[in-house]
Amino acid sequence: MAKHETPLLDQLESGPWPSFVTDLKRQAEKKPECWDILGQVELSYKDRITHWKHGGIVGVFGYGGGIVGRYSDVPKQFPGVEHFHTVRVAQPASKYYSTKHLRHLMEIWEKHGSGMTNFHGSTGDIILLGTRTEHLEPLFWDLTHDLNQDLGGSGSNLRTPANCLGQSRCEWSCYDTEECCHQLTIKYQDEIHRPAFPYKFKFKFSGCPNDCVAAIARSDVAVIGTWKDNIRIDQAAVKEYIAGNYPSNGGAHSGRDWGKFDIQKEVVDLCPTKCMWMEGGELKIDDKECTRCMHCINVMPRALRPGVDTGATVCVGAKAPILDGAQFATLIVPFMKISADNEFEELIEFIEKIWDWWMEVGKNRERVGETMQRVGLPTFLSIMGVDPIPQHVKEPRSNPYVFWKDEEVPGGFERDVEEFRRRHAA
Amino acid sequence: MAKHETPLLDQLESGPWPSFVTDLKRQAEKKPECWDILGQVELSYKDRITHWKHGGIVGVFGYGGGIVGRYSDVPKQFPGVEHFHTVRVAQPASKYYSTKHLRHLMEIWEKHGSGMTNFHGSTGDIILLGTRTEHLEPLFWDLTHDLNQDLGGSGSNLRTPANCLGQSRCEWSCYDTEECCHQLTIKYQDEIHRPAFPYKFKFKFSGCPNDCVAAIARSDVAVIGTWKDNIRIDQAAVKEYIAGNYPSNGGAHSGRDWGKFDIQKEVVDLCPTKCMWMEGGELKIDDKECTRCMHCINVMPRALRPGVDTGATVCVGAKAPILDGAQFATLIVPFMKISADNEFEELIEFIEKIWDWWMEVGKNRERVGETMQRVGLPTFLSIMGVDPIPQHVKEPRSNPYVFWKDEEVPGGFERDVEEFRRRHAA
Amino acid sequence: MGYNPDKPMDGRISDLGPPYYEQFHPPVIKENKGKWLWHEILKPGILMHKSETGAEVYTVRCGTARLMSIEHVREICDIADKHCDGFLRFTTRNNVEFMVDDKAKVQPLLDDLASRGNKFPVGGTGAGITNIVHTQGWVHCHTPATDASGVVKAVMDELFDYFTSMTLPAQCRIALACCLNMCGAVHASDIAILGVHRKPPMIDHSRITGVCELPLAIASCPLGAVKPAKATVEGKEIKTVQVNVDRCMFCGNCYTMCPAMPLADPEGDGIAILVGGKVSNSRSMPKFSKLVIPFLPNTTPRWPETVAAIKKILEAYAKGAKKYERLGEWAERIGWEKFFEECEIPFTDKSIDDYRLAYDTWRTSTQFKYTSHTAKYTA
Amino acid sequence: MGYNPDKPMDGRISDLGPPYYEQFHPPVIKENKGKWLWHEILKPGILMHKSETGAEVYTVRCGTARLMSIEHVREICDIADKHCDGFLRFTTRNNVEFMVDDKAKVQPLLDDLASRGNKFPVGGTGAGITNIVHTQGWVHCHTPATDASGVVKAVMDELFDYFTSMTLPAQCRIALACCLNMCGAVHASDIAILGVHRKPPMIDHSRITGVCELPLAIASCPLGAVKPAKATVEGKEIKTVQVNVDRCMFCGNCYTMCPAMPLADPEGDGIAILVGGKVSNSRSMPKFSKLVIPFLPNTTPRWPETVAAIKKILEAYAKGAKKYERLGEWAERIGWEKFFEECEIPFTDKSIDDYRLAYDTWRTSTQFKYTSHTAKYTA
Ligand code: SRM
Ligand code: SRM
Ligand code: SRM
Ligand code: SRM
Ligand code: SF4
Ligand code: SF4
Ligand code: SF4
Ligand code: SF4
Ligand code: SF4
Ligand code: SF4
Ligand code: SF4
Ligand code: SF4
Repeated sequence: MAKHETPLLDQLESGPWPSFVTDLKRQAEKKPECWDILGQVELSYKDRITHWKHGGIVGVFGYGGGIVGRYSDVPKQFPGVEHFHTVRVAQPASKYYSTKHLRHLMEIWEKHGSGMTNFHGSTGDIILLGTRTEHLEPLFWDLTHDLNQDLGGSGSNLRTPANCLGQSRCEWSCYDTEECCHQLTIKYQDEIHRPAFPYKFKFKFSGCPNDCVAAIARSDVAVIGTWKDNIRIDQAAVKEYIAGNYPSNGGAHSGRDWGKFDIQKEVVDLCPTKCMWMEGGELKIDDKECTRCMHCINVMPRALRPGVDTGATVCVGAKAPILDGAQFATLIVPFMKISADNEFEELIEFIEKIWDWWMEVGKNRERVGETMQRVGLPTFLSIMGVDPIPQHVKEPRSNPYVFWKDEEVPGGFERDVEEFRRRHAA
Repeated sequence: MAKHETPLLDQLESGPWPSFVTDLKRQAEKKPECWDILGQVELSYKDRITHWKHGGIVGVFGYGGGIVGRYSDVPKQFPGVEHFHTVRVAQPASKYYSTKHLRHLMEIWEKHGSGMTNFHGSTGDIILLGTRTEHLEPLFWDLTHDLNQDLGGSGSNLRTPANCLGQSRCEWSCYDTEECCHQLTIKYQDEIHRPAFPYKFKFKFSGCPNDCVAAIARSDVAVIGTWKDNIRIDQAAVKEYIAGNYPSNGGAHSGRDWGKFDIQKEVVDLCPTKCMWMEGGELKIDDKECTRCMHCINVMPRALRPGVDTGATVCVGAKAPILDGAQFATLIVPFMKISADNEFEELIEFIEKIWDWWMEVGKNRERVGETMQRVGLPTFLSIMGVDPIPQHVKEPRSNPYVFWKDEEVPGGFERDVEEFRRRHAA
Repeated sequence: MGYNPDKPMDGRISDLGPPYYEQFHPPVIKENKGKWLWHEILKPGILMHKSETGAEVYTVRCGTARLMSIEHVREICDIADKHCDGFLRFTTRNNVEFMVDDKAKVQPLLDDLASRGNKFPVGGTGAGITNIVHTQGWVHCHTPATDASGVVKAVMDELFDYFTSMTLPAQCRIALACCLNMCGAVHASDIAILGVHRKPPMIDHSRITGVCELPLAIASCPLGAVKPAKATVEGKEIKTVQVNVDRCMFCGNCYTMCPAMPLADPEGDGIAILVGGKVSNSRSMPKFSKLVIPFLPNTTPRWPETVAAIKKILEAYAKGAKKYERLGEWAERIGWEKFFEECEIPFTDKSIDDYRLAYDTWRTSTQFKYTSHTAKYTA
Repeated sequence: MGYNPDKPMDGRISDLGPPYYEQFHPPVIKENKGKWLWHEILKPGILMHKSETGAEVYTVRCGTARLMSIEHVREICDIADKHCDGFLRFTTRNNVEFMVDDKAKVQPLLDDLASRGNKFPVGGTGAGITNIVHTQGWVHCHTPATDASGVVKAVMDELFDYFTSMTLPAQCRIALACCLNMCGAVHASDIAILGVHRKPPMIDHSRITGVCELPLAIASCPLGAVKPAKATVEGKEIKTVQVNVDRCMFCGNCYTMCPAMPLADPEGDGIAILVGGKVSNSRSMPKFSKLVIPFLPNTTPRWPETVAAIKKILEAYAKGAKKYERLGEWAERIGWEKFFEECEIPFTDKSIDDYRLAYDTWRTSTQFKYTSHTAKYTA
């Protein structure tokens, strides 16, 4: 029976979408603290304001991240959520699970927590939602000993990396996103668990420019698959598309009658670089003009495939708007081999070069994208030892305010004004 | 005979383009000070540096503008250019002249100056290039008394307005640019001649969005003709274009074989809004989607014409890059009637509203476009009493940093933290 | 055994990282990794991937509330045990995916899912709406300006048919963040629901000394609106801060740095709607979402204003856009003035940028379309 | 009569403004104003405008050096008197236009012009090069980093055939400004020639006290590189300024405000090339010119490096662009990386913006073309 009346939340039980309220109530049967979750959230619905206190520094010994402390600001009314810390548990790459593993995790959480979770947090962690301080160490013990699993990141750390499912189930993945994500996560356990950075730092790995893990929008280093050779074309399949035998866009538009497939309008004309054309019933691509946007491949997955000489474009500096406004990650390395064979050596070297610099010059709470803005892209490139190329920008600068360096200008900056005056009366 | 050797400049006498060196030498026959111009410029070519001193405040009595003072920094070598002030003479609208008038002006200048001119200065004035301080008043006397002509602007003044030739010789002009330019110039003589502004201020008037006086790039108030009804189509003429009987773009491309005119490729497909199509041999335009870019009209001047319900779009705030980077003028009034019938009343009211505000808040040497940037476009609009419309921007803001005002938020900004704490334990 | 509080360091294990993913691959995935040839969405929520080995994997995607109980996770496991050899996965947008290696196994799985009420809606693929990426809201966070789970539930109930169908011009990604920190890709979503504060922080002078480092609080404000000040607390003069409310844009960064500066307020807080963002590089480059509705109130429990606004935008988009055109691509093609007109959203000065890169968004051209907004000029 | 220096205010006239334009209209212009129907460019430099009255005006456009003598102006008047009823006009780009009201009068006019050597080249219309808008340079200004008239002469000599023909994909507008003040539309030109300084100002301590207001000099620097300082001049300590040279971007604004801070230098000064700007609203909105060559030396008297660079850009454009495509539209269509490749311009970090709105120019996408610049990544 309900411990608190929740007339407002109850209204969220109807409707076709899964109801977290119904779910909470169900869990409350076994985990009475869920009544207090319901009760406090109901109060928030009534007051239209949060009832959680600001922050709270808790954690497990030796780690600077992985737990987000949280306390109720109405603990007397809802003692079950007086402490309500979340635990960020490192998710396996691509977020596949065996039921055995999941059930085990749920068992541990049943023992130590509120009974509620998030699958998953926005960064990618498994979020175990709400526990008391005294449960943290035992929970951590069980997690590591019984489940072989660890906490994820929080604080001014490397955050838990994430990836699109890549080659595991996608035909377009230009490198092994899950292997890369896993290996780098393992390599950087120390950076994930012990704050040493000016602020948070995130990696995300997408297998192709569709970017299904939104790397370019959300990660300080975004590794996005691409290729350097030509799009593979199966002309027979092209004909099937034209004939209407294969559904456009893998069937993604099948819910509406968009008329007969028109390769000219739907593929050729929508190519952003206009580097495709039809010739004698065959689809032609001038690959050196292609920017590998994926559109044509998306529309005709059975006819077109990325090239075979694959790697990734590496972009740096994405972040949410606090403080200077949101940033997408900026293209820094146009093409990089991403391979387990050399243990992702190039990428690792690249990342560590960023860190070495940013840990030195980054201000407190300054994301690397902001540091880049502060010093300017040319300076960042030179620090990274990356030659400036036009691919780094959408367009060249339109203001004339170039910083020349003393050594670049014949004769240097030092001049003698008196000598000048002898030739130019004042 | 040459007073100075000019081996470097002499090399600019050959070649098909008119040579200012040859011209200077010719003038030097009658005006020996031209030898000193040649001599000093030759020295600059040798030294690769200017030989003019910084500034020099000279002028005619009662005016704060119109003369730019200039002195040589090597006066002993080139006494003829020791003083070398320029005189900015207000040009007639559209820059038509009678030879009678021009000859008269030349006579005056022969009497008082170096013999060299610019037709015209970048702002639009006639520039009389180089005279001595003692000549300024006599020259001004002759100009006003004999020629009925005045000086233009310089300094922190309204600068000499300028216009495209408009209805005088162009079929596209949506208002009478020369009349408007002239009337406003006359009205604001005081603002042109006596500095009262934080910095310079410029008007330019173009008859249509082709903007042949580059108003949007160079003027604090750019008045650019447009229309609000439909493009006039002469379908018979459209057919002539298709048949190849009329040259595309008024013959502007006739120097090269671009192949047969293709209305689809050259007009319909290049329309930025894609609001045109061919139907039964006729050209159709969905005018409410048209942004009046002029392209189709430019390409088929005998078939298409601007509408008949005409006026202007008024944009504010263009400037060169010093200091914050260049600015184009920003659309503020989408459509304004520009008519001599009501003495350009609406425009005048608009301009004076800007001035009233800018003269109060503009910082020293701050162009109005910079003031707009400093206070923000929303504030500028509210000061101007202009309702914000989506036409003011290319796109809505992408950051979430909205400034709300106290009175916009129920309950206002004032709150009681103690009352808050009673509901939210700290 | 287990944790022994008396000897906390004994037998301690750390820095294990996540378990190796491969052990969680269903057999058909493990065997065909890197060999996939093409895919097809058979029905909304049902994907088929074909391997060069001839193998096929059928994926059934189900919506979740993301906020889920142990019981619910166990139910997911039950389903996976019954139909999928004990494997499953979650997507990057918090849907759960059940995979089977044979077409024949799909229908029984679907039947099972359908039998469980509204818990496992099948959909979220192709040209439709998928799950709303969202954050904590009033369920867990200290800085929200709105709730997360409740708003998502209300919106998804209304848009449910778009989840279970593929009738939109393109995929349309909705995201919610409960404050300007934007935990998620709200800044790059087709439709973004953003919790916003509208009142400047209060200063809790009686607590500030204990809980804040004043220099950090002062430095935290991007607009320099937080200034050093003095106040009298219980008769004693203390060092504290004050806020120049005219310069405050309610970003909440000061509160993040200093608990004694709370912003949240029932009347002040609510939701802004941003639209037109995208992440993929398909056709056009990634785009930021743009603010089109500056404020809608927190009308609990179902946020009817927010739901209606989103529905309206979505329907205008569905009607106006061309096949493959993302919402932002549509708005740019027709022009933002037309976007506001088509969606019947009143335009306000709040949509005009006045932050750091504002100038680049001003319209420096005579190119525009006449709309209702210009009616008074053309009357 | 005339000016009497003893009684300067006697009979003084002021604020007359310019003479009324109408008196200068040739008859055919006056009669047909507002009645023009269409135009045609009959040959390069020769325009015909047709009026609804049936009247026609034939305009012959001639290049000028802009910097012209009284003698030259009188020669222009002679021509106009002979052929054009004593009227003429100048264009917004410093060409002179002779108008006649009958086709039969065109050829005699052309013959006359041709007889005068290189003084009156006919052209500057349509899809070609017209006169280079430019500024004073070493002929009159105190802040130039290059000359104006000489560079223009050298460039126009080389591009002359483009002035007298209409073979380009679209009009291509070249402008020159001799310093960053950019007196002209250099910031919005297809090709812009810009004088640039590259050495920080010297401080003339011995003169600064007399000629500068120090606070204004300090405030003038957009980057705060000018700081108060002290110096010893003839044994006396004076207040002066110093420049943090690492923060100086050579804009020259301090020199504009303070004559004791000269920048110009024979080695430091030279020319930057910017391209891709446009003013018209035709097809695309107005665009700023973009810096593609940061520096070319002042090789007097004919600036061969500058001339060659412009020629190369122009030829690549002429070859690559489509009919009607302005230079900037072409560069955007093919991508700036291709622009640099096609024009064989080495790319340097100087083309990467690091000023106030820089972020908006960074490439935040995976979309790019492989070019020679990426060769080392794909080797
Ligand atoms: C739990 C989670 C939201 C969720 O419901 O999923 C979350 C929750 C918080 N985020 Fe976040 N962020 C979460 C993913 C993100 C993401 C998305 C991502 O990582 O891909 C972003 C945007 C990307 C980025 O990093 O820019 C994000 C951008 C922020 C920011 C703004 C950072 C910025 O540079 O602009 C803050 C503010 C801060 O750091 O002080 C923040 C701060 C916070 C804090 C710690 C609140 C605070 O003021 O310190 C939140 C704790 C909430 C709580 O009570 O548990 N969170 N946060 C996500 C982490 C779960 C996980 O580990 O999987
Ligand atoms: C003569 C002229 C160039 C020419 O050769 O044609 C000219 C010459 C000077 N300009 Fe200019 N400007 C001239 C048109 C322009 C234009 C073009 C226009 O008006 O359409 C611009 C760009 C548009 C604009 O106003 O932004 C222009 C933008 C500047 C600037 C930068 C202003 C800014 O806000 O960024 C300065 C610097 C200043 O004011 O201190 C400047 C300053 C100067 C000064 C006064 C030099 C100075 O540092 O004080 C030059 C005097 C040169 C001399 O020795 O005679 N001049 N100046 C033009 C005026 C002639 C005329 O009246 O017709
Ligand atoms: C399962 C998942 C990856 C994962 O590791 O979990 C995934 C899987 C696929 N994505 Fe994705 N995408 C997934 C999140 C994303 C995201 C990230 C996001 O939304 O946060 C994006 C970027 C969104 C954006 O641009 O704002 C994304 C942008 C795409 C696109 C680009 C579409 C476009 O035109 O812009 C494609 C191509 C397409 O659909 O034609 C694509 C295509 C695909 C394909 C067809 C790839 C394949 O061949 O298997 C997969 C099935 C598509 C479908 O469901 O319709 N996927 N996809 C993610 C499912 C999320 C969900 O539950 O709904
Ligand atoms: C005479 C003049 C106006 C004046 O008051 O003096 C003028 C006259 C004409 N312009 Fe212009 N334009 C004149 C400067 C301009 C400028 C200003 C500038 O260059 O500084 C521009 C803006 C340049 C820019 O966009 O950067 C300009 C952009 C145009 C355009 C737009 C072309 C485009 O596609 O972007 C057209 C339409 C066309 O050519 O198709 C046009 C068209 C015309 C027409 C055809 C208008 C007409 O029907 O009579 C005139 C003859 C064009 C020709 O010469 O090919 N005019 N025209 C100016 C001649 C300058 C010169 O001597 O060369
Ligand atoms: S990002 Fe590319 S490779 Fe990864 S899942 Fe999406 S479409 Fe497949
Ligand atoms: S991937 Fe994109 S750019 Fe390349 S051919 Fe296909 S549609 Fe064109
Ligand atoms: S701006 Fe328009 S009206 Fe004026 S001359 Fe140019 S084309 Fe004609
Ligand atoms: S004026 Fe421009 S936008 Fe309008 S129909 Fe013509 S080409 Fe299209
Ligand atoms: S968006 Fe803001 S309120 Fe929501 S979880 Fe993130 S930090 Fe908390
Ligand atoms: S909310 Fe943001 S803008 Fe307002 S005072 Fe705090 S930090 Fe400054
Ligand atoms: S551009 Fe600079 S140097 Fe040239 S005239 Fe203008 S102010 Fe003088
Ligand atoms: S040249 Fe410009 S940047 Fe350099 S010190 Fe002077 S004002 Fe500052």
